Amino acid sequence: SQKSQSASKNHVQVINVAGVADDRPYTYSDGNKIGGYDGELFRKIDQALPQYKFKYSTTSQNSVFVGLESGKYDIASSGFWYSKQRAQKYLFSNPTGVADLRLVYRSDEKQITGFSDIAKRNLKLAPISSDDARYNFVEQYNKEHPKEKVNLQAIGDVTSGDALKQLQQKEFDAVFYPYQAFIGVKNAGGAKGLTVSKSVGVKNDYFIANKSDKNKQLVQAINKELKKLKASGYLNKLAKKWLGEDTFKLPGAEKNFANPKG
Amino acid sequence: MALLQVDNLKKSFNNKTVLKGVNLQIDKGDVVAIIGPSGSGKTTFLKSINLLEQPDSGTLKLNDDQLDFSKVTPAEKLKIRRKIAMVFQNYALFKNKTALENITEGLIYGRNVSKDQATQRANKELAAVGLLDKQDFYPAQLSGGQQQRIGIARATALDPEIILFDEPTSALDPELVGTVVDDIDKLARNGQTMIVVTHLISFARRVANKVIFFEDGNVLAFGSPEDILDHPKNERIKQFLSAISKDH
Amino acid sequence: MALLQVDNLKKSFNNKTVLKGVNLQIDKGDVVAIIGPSGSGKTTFLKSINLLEQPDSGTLKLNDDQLDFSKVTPAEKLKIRRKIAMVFQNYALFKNKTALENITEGLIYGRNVSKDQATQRANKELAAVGLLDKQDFYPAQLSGGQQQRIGIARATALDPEIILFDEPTSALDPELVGTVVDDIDKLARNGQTMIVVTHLISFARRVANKVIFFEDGNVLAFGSPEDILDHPKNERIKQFLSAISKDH
Amino acid sequence: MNLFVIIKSLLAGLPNTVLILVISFLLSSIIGLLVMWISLQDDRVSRGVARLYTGLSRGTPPLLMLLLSYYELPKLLQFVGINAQDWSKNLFAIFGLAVGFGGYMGEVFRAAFESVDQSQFEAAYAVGMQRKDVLKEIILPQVFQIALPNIQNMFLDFLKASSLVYVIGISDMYRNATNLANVHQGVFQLQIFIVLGLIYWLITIFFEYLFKLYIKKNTYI
Amino acid sequence: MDFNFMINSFPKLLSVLPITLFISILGALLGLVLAVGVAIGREKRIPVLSPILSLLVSLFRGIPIIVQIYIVYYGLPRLLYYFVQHGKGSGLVLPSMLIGVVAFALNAAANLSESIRSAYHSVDRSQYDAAIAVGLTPYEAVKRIVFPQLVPNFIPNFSNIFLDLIKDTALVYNIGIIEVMGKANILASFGFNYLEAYLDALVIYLVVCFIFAKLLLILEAKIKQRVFA
Ligand SMILES: Nc1ncnc2c1ncn2[C@@H]1O[C@H](COP(=O)(O)OP(=O)(O)OP(=O)(O)O)[C@@H](O)[C@H]1O
Ligand SMILES: Nc1ncnc2c1ncn2[C@@H]1O[C@H](COP(=O)(O)OP(=O)(O)OP(=O)(O)O)[C@@H](O)[C@H]1O
Ligand SMILES: [Mg+2]
Ligand SMILES: [Mg+2]
Repeated sequence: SQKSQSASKNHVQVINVAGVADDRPYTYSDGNKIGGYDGELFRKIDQALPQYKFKYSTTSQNSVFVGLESGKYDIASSGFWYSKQRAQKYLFSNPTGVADLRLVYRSDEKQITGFSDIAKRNLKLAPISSDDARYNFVEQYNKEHPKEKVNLQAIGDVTSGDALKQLQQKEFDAVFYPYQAFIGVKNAGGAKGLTVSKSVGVKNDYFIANKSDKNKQLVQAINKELKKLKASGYLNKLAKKWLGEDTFKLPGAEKNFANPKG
Repeated sequence: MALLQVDNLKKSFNNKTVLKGVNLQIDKGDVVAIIGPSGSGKTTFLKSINLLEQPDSGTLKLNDDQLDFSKVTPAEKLKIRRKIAMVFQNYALFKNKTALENITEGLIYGRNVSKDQATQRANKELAAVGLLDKQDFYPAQLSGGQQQRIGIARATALDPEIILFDEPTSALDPELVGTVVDDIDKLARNGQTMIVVTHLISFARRVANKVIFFEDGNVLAFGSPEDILDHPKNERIKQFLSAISKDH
Repeated sequence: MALLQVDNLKKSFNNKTVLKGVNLQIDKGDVVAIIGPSGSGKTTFLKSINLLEQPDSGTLKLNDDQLDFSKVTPAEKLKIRRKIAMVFQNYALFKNKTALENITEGLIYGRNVSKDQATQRANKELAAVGLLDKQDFYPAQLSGGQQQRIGIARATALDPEIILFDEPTSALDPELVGTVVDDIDKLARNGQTMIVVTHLISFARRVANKVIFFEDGNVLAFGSPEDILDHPKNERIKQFLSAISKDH
Repeated sequence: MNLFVIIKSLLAGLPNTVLILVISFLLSSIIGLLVMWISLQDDRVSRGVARLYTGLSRGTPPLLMLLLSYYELPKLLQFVGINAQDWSKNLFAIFGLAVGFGGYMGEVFRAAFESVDQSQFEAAYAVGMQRKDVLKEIILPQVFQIALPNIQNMFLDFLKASSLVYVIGISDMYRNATNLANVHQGVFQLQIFIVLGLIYWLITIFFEYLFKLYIKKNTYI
Repeated sequence: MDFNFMINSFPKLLSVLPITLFISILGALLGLVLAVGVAIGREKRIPVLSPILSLLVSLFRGIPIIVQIYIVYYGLPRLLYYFVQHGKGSGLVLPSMLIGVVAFALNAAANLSESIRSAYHSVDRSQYDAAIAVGLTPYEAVKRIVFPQLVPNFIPNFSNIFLDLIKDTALVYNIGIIEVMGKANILASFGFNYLEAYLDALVIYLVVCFIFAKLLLILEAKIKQRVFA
């Protein structure tokens, strides 16, 4: 039946979309929908693609991929980043947004402007979830700066609130987070005595899909739609709404966004 | 014609022969006492008759039913079991059933009697052993003597051709032995056919008309209580009797 | 002077009074048999003397040691226990120790005897009960009669002032009772002071010079075996004796 | 954060937690009885199968049981022509836990079965009962009674494992807790988890109470 | 499915197996020590202490271990931080490993103490009585007679609890300890090969649990033989 579905153009195809259940502001579980930047983007795209009907579910991060691989889900997102390894296994859409990465530190201590500070002053960087773009980012940095390596440790899921709390308690000297995470914690009242560096880098986010012919078409359709949405300024609005700033305005952001592997 | 006839009954447990070819013939109304040392195979013999143990070979005749132990079918087993009842050393009342239910259980599931009739019959039996007021008690709430009398009521309610007793008093407090012995004695006087394994010589003398002495899987002697208990010819029996009566 | 004197011993379990003020006086060399119905408090009484149960009130005098049950210290307990030995109904041999170790255990850890001396002594006792060849067997490898004889050896090895026996034969196969009874009789004739709870009237008659009848937490009668067992004045005792000897 | 808000949003996940807990527990008991029955067969193959299953059940972390059930079971079902893609997540959670713990349950029942006094069988056969009646009327009720304390312990294991169904995206109490913590970027994580722990504890106490009632009613004192 | 990945990852997962074993074994051993204390406290019915212990046991048994791990992970440092807040100086750092082991030890202690108690009750009371009667002190009686007999009774339960502990270590990656499950997550995350990584992990857990189950079974038989001949 799957064949006949994809064969007939006027037949509406159901696409199973998965998001991570607690990865604000990109995705979170919102009843039968996916909330957040990616969730809203998916809905917008779905509206524009009459031949598809998106069905949403949210689950934990690791589980999203087990499901993607098993074919339970067709496409998934939660601010995922690109790597060669991943590209071998999954289909990547074009970039969907730009993340603004920053370093958080205690405001009563010496300013931190970048990873080289951390390396030179031998500061302790909070462990980073290896699922996360940030992990790869730091890894990349270390590769490019073999003489100023940062001590990078992997960890499972840790909320930004807790990471910042541990920062306050001096377990670490710096925490590497997207800007919006810091803003979120600050708004919730959990960032007393902490401050944030300037942007230390930008990174694209992507949708990723199970490798199948059906999904190749899907990704093509989505990519076309993404282009339109970028052009219309919709993505900038989305970034302002969910990430606290128009991340496309950051230095190098547009250039990075144009690179489908950035 | 004999009511029960067992021929050449053999049984071993993992290469150890426990019954070495036992023969027995019982008439209606007989009360047979089996005595003998521990481990001689008395319990195994009783269980074999009731097919609770599967003997290796031998035949059994009960009235007109005949069976070969070596190739007995489940249906045959059930048939024999439903004509024989058994009373156990440790009472073996169903722990999850009340006194009344202990008696009705066999009637309902073993004899296809209706529940009402079973209850009626059970009440009659409970009255006979004087425990009508205990009908809703669970075994754990009853004394050993009471439990064993319900064990007897459970057996008699089935109107069996034969009742087998395996040391029915040996787990009882000495003071409670009397009532149970009285109950069994009453059955004997009513003409119930019974086989009773016991260590109470005086009891055997009182109820039995035949005595069997078991030794090492064999029937060493079979005869009247006088012959076996009062004038034993065999040295082993003499020795056994003196050991067990010396301090009682 | 009495060897052991117990006065006004009281004991209850959760509001149920089990011993209601028991008095007892025993001289050196006495063999006291305690008889009485089940649940009358015989075991509890023995355990109280040995302080395995903590009585609520009363006093105990053993030779020159005196103690008040209501305020006994651990040290006093130990002192009394080390002058009294006990043989249990279910043998209660240490399951994790060999026959020999069962005997040496109390000598080494209860009496501070050296290991060599303890072993020597244990061998003597094992020889006395004829079980020297079983010294390295664990309880699970021994018959009930053998276990109980080791239980007796374990007690006598301690050279106690008094040995307490709680129904030492009632868990035994009838044929095995004799040897254990013989062992106890031998002790009696050697002048060992003993208190023996038993249901075997003939045994009580044979070894005891005093008999106590327990009923419902009280001493109902105390006297010579002839007085209590042969010519009981009390109706309850008559009834008890007839129930327990009727079928033995 | 307002304690009331925490409690309210955690309790929203309670129905899912309790549903999964109770149904998987009951289902697992049935599987356990089946495993007991298989492991008591005379032939080696049956016993081998039972032992293999028990070994798998003992060695698999509940987290993996749930993931395998949710993502791999539908594929297996696809093979036999059943489309399970749209079945409720709860169903897979229940299945995963029930099957995952079935081996344990089987062991609990088998041990209980083996400790039923042999004479209970004999007495039942001796009054002329058939095997199925013996089991139904006499043996299984006693098996249950003997097994109850261990079953009660198993229940705690189920409670523990039921807190992991979040991995397949079920909105149970645990998911709601992490979600709520996430709303505030984890600032109130500790408070939320303490409340979560206490709610779990109350559930335990409640079910322990039910067990006690049941035991009291079904003890043949 | 990417079999290459599975094969390449397997040795990497094995390399962190010692961490899994470290946490579960240390947790079990510390838990055992605590459990003995708890069991004694409860059996002796020490006033005040006994009900408190009973409450704690109930709490640790009634709260899922993942919740406990989080509470200990986030609560313990904050508690300690609170105490030393005024004492300036370097920050107070509690390694995750310590916290993981503490959480596991507490959880194991609660479960093990119940098993010890039931093993204790399964030793016939008359064994203790007999030991007291031959003049042993209560301490000696427990040590020499009761304890050796309760050990074989205790091992099957210990085995179950220990296997649970091994499997539950799969949860500590949540607090940043990289044991088998954590490593599986990390390896998987680079290429999102979660299914493959988890199947690798499953094989490791199955084999480890199988080995320990067997070892403990052998130990039980050995001890039984030593104790009861
Ligand atoms: N199920 C069994 N498996 C192996 N051996 C058994 C089994 N049942 C009985 N035996 C052995 O068979 C022999 C006879 O046992 P049985 O119980 O019939 O003796 P008994 O005469 O009833 O003894 P007692 O007076 O002690 O009850 C004993 O040696 C016993 O160990
Ligand atoms: N640990 C206990 N807790 C509560 N009640 C007890 C305890 N030990 C004994 N009892 C009760 O005390 C009473 C006397 O018991 P005891 O064992 O001393 O009687 P006995 O004369 O030795 O009986 P038997 O002849 O059956 O051994 C009984 O009613 C018994 O139920
Ligand atoms: Mg027998
Ligand atoms: Mg007694």
